Amino acid sequence: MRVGVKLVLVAAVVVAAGVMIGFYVSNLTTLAGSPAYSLPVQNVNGHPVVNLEIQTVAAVGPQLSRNPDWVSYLVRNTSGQWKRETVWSLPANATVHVTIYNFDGASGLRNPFLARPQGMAGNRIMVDGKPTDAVDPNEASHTFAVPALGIILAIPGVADDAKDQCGYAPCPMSNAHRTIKFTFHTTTPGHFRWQCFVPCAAGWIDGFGGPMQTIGYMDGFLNVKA
Amino acid sequence: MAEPLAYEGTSYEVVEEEPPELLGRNLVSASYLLAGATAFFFIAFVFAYFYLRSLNNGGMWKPEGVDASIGWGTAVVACYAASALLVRLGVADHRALRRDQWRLKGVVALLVGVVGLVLQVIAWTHEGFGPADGGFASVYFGWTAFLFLFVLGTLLWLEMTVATSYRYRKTDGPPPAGHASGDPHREAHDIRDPLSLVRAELVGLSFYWTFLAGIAVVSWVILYLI
Amino acid sequence: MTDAAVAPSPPLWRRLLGFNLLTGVVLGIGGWYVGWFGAHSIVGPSLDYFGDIDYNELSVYLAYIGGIVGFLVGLGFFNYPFARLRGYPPSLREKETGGWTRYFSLCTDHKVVGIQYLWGIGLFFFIGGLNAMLIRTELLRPHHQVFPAGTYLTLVGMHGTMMMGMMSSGILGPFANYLIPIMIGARRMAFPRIEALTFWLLMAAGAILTTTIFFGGFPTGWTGYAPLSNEGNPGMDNYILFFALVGISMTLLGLNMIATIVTMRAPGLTWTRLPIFAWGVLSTAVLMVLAAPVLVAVLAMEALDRTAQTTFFVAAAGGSNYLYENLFWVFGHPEVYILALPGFAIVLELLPVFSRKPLWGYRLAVGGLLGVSLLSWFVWQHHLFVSGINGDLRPFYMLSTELISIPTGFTFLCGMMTLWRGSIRFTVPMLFCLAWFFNFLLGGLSGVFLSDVPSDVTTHGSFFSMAHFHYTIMGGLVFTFFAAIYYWVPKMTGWELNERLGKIHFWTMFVFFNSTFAPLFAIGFLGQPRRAVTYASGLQFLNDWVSVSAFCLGISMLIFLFNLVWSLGFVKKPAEANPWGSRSIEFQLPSPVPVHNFDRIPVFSSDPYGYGEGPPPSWVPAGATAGRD
Amino acid sequence: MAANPNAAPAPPSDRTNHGMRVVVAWLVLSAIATPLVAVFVGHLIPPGNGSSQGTEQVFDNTLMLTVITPILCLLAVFFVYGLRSFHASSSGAVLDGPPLRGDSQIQILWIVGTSVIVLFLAGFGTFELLQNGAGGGQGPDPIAVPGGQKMQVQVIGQQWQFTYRYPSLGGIESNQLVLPADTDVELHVTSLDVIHSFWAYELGVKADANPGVDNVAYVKTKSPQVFHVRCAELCGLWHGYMYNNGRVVDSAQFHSWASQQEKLYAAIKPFMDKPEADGGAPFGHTYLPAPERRAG
Repeated sequence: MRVGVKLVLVAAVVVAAGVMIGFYVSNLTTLAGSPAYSLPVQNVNGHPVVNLEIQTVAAVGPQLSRNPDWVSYLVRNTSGQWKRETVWSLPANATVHVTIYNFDGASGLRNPFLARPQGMAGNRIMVDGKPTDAVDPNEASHTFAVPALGIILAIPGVADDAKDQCGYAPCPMSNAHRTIKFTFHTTTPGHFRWQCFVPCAAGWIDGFGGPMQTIGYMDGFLNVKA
Repeated sequence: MAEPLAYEGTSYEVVEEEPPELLGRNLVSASYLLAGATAFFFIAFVFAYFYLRSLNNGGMWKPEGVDASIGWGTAVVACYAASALLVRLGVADHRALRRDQWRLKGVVALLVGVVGLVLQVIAWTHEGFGPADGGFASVYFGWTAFLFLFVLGTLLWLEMTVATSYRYRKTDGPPPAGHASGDPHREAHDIRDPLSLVRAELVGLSFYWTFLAGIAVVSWVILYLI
Repeated sequence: MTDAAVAPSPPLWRRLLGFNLLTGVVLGIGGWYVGWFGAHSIVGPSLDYFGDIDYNELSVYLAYIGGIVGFLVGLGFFNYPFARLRGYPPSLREKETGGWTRYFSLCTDHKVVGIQYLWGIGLFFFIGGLNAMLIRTELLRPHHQVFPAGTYLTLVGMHGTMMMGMMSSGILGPFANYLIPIMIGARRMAFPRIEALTFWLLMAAGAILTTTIFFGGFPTGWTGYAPLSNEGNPGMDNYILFFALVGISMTLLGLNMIATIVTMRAPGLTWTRLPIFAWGVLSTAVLMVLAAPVLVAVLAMEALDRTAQTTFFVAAAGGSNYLYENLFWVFGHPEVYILALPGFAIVLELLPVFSRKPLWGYRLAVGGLLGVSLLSWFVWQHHLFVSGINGDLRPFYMLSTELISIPTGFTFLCGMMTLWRGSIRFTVPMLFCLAWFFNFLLGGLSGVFLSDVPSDVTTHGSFFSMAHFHYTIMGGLVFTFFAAIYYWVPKMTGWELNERLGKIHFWTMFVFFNSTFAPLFAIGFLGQPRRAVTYASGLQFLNDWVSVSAFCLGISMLIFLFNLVWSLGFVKKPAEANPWGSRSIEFQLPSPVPVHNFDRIPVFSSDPYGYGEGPPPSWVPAGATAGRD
Repeated sequence: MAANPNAAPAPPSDRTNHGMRVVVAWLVLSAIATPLVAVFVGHLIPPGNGSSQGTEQVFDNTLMLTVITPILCLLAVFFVYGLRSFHASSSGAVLDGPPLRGDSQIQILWIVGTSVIVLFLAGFGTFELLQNGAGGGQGPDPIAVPGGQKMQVQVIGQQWQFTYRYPSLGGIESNQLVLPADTDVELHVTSLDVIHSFWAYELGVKADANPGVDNVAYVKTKSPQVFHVRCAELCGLWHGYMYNNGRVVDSAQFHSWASQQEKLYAAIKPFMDKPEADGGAPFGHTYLPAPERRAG
C-alpha cells in the first residue's frame, strides 16, 4: 500500500472515531436531559416575585413523552400551555408563589414524617383553600421537595372514586384534581435539586425507577440565579 | 549455533505430527475444570438458600402454601441420575468393546435425560406458587432453571458422542476426509483417527454428567427434603 | 498433523459473504430484532410484568439472546456443534482462509486470537478511557455542569465496568493466548474454538455495554448493587448481560489456559522450569475458572429478579441485598487479583531479561503467586466492613486481608533481588516494569489503610479507595500491559515499535498517572465520596488539578496510539528475532512466529532464566531432522 | 543493543558490600523520617478531632503511617541505590549479572519481617476496633459496645435524604442531625429502599443503610461543631446531592432545638406510630427490623 493511501485510511479512521465519539458524547449530554426553563419574573415593590404553576399527572401521555405511562410533573409556561420541563430558573432572593394542581391518586409516603409541610412560609400549605399543617401520609400522592432549601411538602391525592379522572396529560381543569398553594423564598444562587419522595413510579420495585430517576419527570433543578 | 526451532518457510508437510492422545487428555482435564466451574456456579445458589433461609426477611422465606412438590422433584432428579448412571455403564461397555451395548445405553440415557427435562417443565407449572413468592420460591425457580440449562447442555454433548458412534457404527478405519466437522471441502482430518476420540470424550462426559447429577441430588436434598 | 490450514484462499467476495464479522454483525442485529419483536408478539402484554412501563423485561433479554446467538451463528460458531450433533467426527480447527480476513472471522490459530484480543481489548480500553475523560470533565466544577443528572452515574458505571470486564482478560487474552503455547512448546491451545469464542463473546459484550446509553444507562456503577439495580432502566440489562458474557468468557479462557498448561507442556518442561509468566497465568486462570461462575450466578439471580420477579435481593419479600453483596464480592475480590496477578508475572518475567540475571527465588515467586491466588478467596468481606454484615467477623477479614501482603511481598522481594547487582538496561518495557514497583508499592501500602477497620471507616467508599485501586490496577496492570506490548509486540507483528516515542509515552504516562491519582488519596481523606457528582467547593483546586492531569494522561495514551500506528503502519522496521537478548523460547523463533510455531516439538532442559550460567541448551533434541535440509 | 545470550562473558568480580551500604542508608533514613512522619504528618490525617472515634482513627492512621514509613524508606533506598549502581554500561556489550538464584536467609528474614508487621497491624486494628467500634457500622448485633448511657438516634436513609428520629425525645424526627455535645450516641442506621451509607465525616462515622437491617454504630461527640453528612454508597439519581450539615450543640441548645422540633412535629404526630413510652415499638414505626430479622 502506498503511503498516501495509508494516510487517507488513517485520516478516515480518525474522522470516523471523532464522529462516533461526538455522537457518543452528544448522546450522553442529552440523555434524559431537558433545558432550563426560565420562569417569568414580576417585580413587586422592587422585589422579584414568581408565580409557579405546576401540574402532577399520573400518565404524561404520548403528546409530551416517549413514555406515555410515566408519572410526571408539568409546568405552565407564559402562553398557558403545560410543558414537561423540570429544570426551572429562578431569581435569587425572590418570593415564589407555587400552585400545584394534582390529578393523580394517592400512593402513600414511605416515611410519614415527610407529610409535615416544612420550609415554606409559615410551614403551612393551602389544600383546596384550607390551611393544612399535616397531610395524612397514606393520602400523599407526591411530594414537592427541595432538600437543600429545607422545603418538603406532601401533595394529597385525588380520591380513587372521584368522577372525571384524568387519563393522559395535559389534564384540563375540569378533571378531578386537588389544588395546593404555598409560598417560599429563594436565597442565595445555586443549583438545587428537587424531587418527589412518594414511591409513585408504578411497576418499579420500591416505586422508584423510571420517572422517579429521570430528570424531566419527577426530578428537576431549581437554578437560582443572582 | 543450535538448530533453529522453526523456519519461517516451512510447510505443514514437514511439521511433526501431534500425538493423537493429546486431545483426549485435553478433553478429560476440561471436564474436571468444567465441573469445578459448575460447582462454584451452584454454590452461589446453595449459599442463597441457606442465607435467605437464616435471615427470613419479612417472614417471607417460605410463606404459606410455598412448598416444592417432592414427588415431581424426585422424578426429575431420578431421571437425571439414571441418565448419568447409564452413561457410566456405557463407558464400561465402550471400554469392553461392546459398542452396540454402549450405543443402546447412550440412546436410553439421552431419552431419560430428556424425560427429566420435560418433567421439570411440567413440575414448574404444577407448583402452587410462582417465582415472586418469597425467598424459597426465588431459590427454587432460579436453581432448577439453571440446572435445567446445564443439563440441557450436557445432553447435547451426550447426543454428539452418541451420534458419532451411530454414524460410524459400520465404519472400519477413519471416516472420509470431507467428514471433518462436516465440512465437505476438507482435504484431510487434522486429528489422526478422530473416531478414537469418542472414548476420551465419553470419559470426560461421563465424569461431568455424573458430577452434574450429583449437584441435582444435592438440589433435591436441599430444595425438597430440608 | 496434516492439515488444510494453508489451503488456497477463496476470492474476496466469498470471504466477505462467508462466516465472518460482517455476517456476524448483520445476523446479530437481525437476531436482536427477532428476539425483541418475537417476544413482544408472542408473549404479548400478559407477561408484561411491569404493567405501566413501556417495555417488557423479558423481551429485552430475548432480544439480546437472539442478538448474541445471531452474532455467533454469523461468525460460524454453530457450524461445528451442528456437525457434531449430526454425528460428524471431531476436528481441531476451522478452515482457515489466511490473509487479513482471518482477523475478522472465527480463527483457531492462537496467534491470530492473541492479536485479535490485543486490538479488541485495546478498542474498549480506549472507550473506557474516554469515559474517564468525560468523568473528569464533569468534576471540573463542584456541581453539575456538562452532563444531566444520572448520566454521570452511567459514565462512572461504564468506565468501571468496561475496564474491569475488559482488562480482566487484558493480559491473558492477548499475551497468554499468543505466548503460552509457544512458551510450553505446543502448537495450539487445548481448545482452539473455545479460545476464539472467548474473544468474540467479549466483543459482543463490549458492544452491548457501549449501547447502554441508548437504553437509559444504568445507575449502579461497576458493582451493580441490588436493589438499586432492580430499579434501573433497561440499560441495566446491558450491564448484566455484559458482565455475564465477560464471566462466561473468563471462565472459558481460564479453563482453556489451565488445560493447555497442564496437558500440553513439551517434554522436559517440568513445573520448576515453567516460565514465571505461565505460573502467573495459571494462578490467574484458577481464579477465573472458579470465581467468574459466581459472578454469572449472581447476575443470573439479578436477571431473574428483573424478569421473572423473583425476590433474591428484595428485603421486604424474603430476599436480602447482603446476598448480592456477599456473592458479588466472592467473585469481586478474586477478580481484583485476576487483574493484578498477570502484572506480577510480567514484571517477574521481564526483570531477568533486562537485568541479565536469573529470576531470584523462583520457588518463592511461584509460592507468592499461588498464595495470593489462594488467600484472595478469604478476604471478600473487607469490602463490606461498614455494611453491617457479620460485625463479629471483621477481625478475621482484617487479618486475612493483611496476610495477603505477605505473598505479595514475595513478588517484591524476588523482583528486587533479581535487580540486585544485575546489569540493568532501561529499555521501554523495563521502565514500565520498574514503574510497577513504585505504583504497586503505593497501591499496596494504601491498601493497608483500607484493610484496617478503624481507618476504613473514613476511607471506605471515598476517593481514597478509588485512588488505591487505580494505583493497584492501573499502576499494576495497565503499566505491565504496556510493558508486555513493548516487549512482545515486535515478536507478534514482526515490526519494531519506536523506542523514543515509547519513552515519551512512558514518562508522560508515569508522571501524569501519579499526578492524577496521588491527589485523590488526599481528596478521599478530605471527605469526597466516590461516584458523587458534587463535592465540597473547597476541594475544587485539587479536583481541577486531577482533571487536568487526567487529560494529560489521556494525551499520553494518544502518544502510544500514534506510536502503534506509526511503527506498525508506516515505518514497518522488521524486528530482530531476539531484540532483547532473551533466553525465553519465543525469542528463539522467527518474528512473527510461523503458523505452526515449531517444526519439531522442543525438548526443555532448563528454565529460561539462566543468565550468566553459560550458553543456553539446545531445545532441539540431537538427531532431529525436521525443517529444511 | 542486542546482547548475544550465548556468549556473555563472566562479570568482573565486585568486592563492594552493596548490601551493607543499603542497610545502613535505610536505617539512617528511617531513623530520621519515621519520627518526623509520626509527629508532623500523622495528626494532619483526617477525620480529625470531632469525636472520640475520630480521634482514635487519627491515632490509628498515624500509627500505620509510622509503620509504613520504614518500608517506603527501604524501597526508596534500594531503588535509588540499585538503579544507580547496577545499570548496564551505555557502551559496549551487555554483561550478564552474577547468576544468583536465591538466598534462604534473606527469604526467611523477609517472610518473618512482613509477617511480624502484618500480624502487629491486624492485632492493633482489632484492639482499636473492639474498644468502641471505631465509628463503623457493626450490624444489628454489635460486638464493640462502649459502656455507659447512650442516646439512641435512628438514621433513616431513603432515596435521597437522611432523616433522623429521636426515640428518647418522644419519637420526634428531623431532616437535620443535631446531637448534644459530650454524649455517647447509638446510631441505628436503616434504609427504606436501596443501600445508602451514612457518613458523618467529621465524626468519623460510616455505616451502610440497608433495607430491612438495623446497622448500629457508636459515636461519642465532643465539643459543639458543624459536621457534614454525605451518602457514601451509590444510591441512584441524586446520590451526589444526598448531603446535609449536622450540628453538635451544647446541652441547653439541644433542648431548645428539641422543643422547637417537637412543635413542628406535633402536627404529624397523630399519623405516626406510638412511641415506646406509650407501649409502642421502640422506634415508633416498623422501619427498625424486628429482632428475628437480624442480618449477618
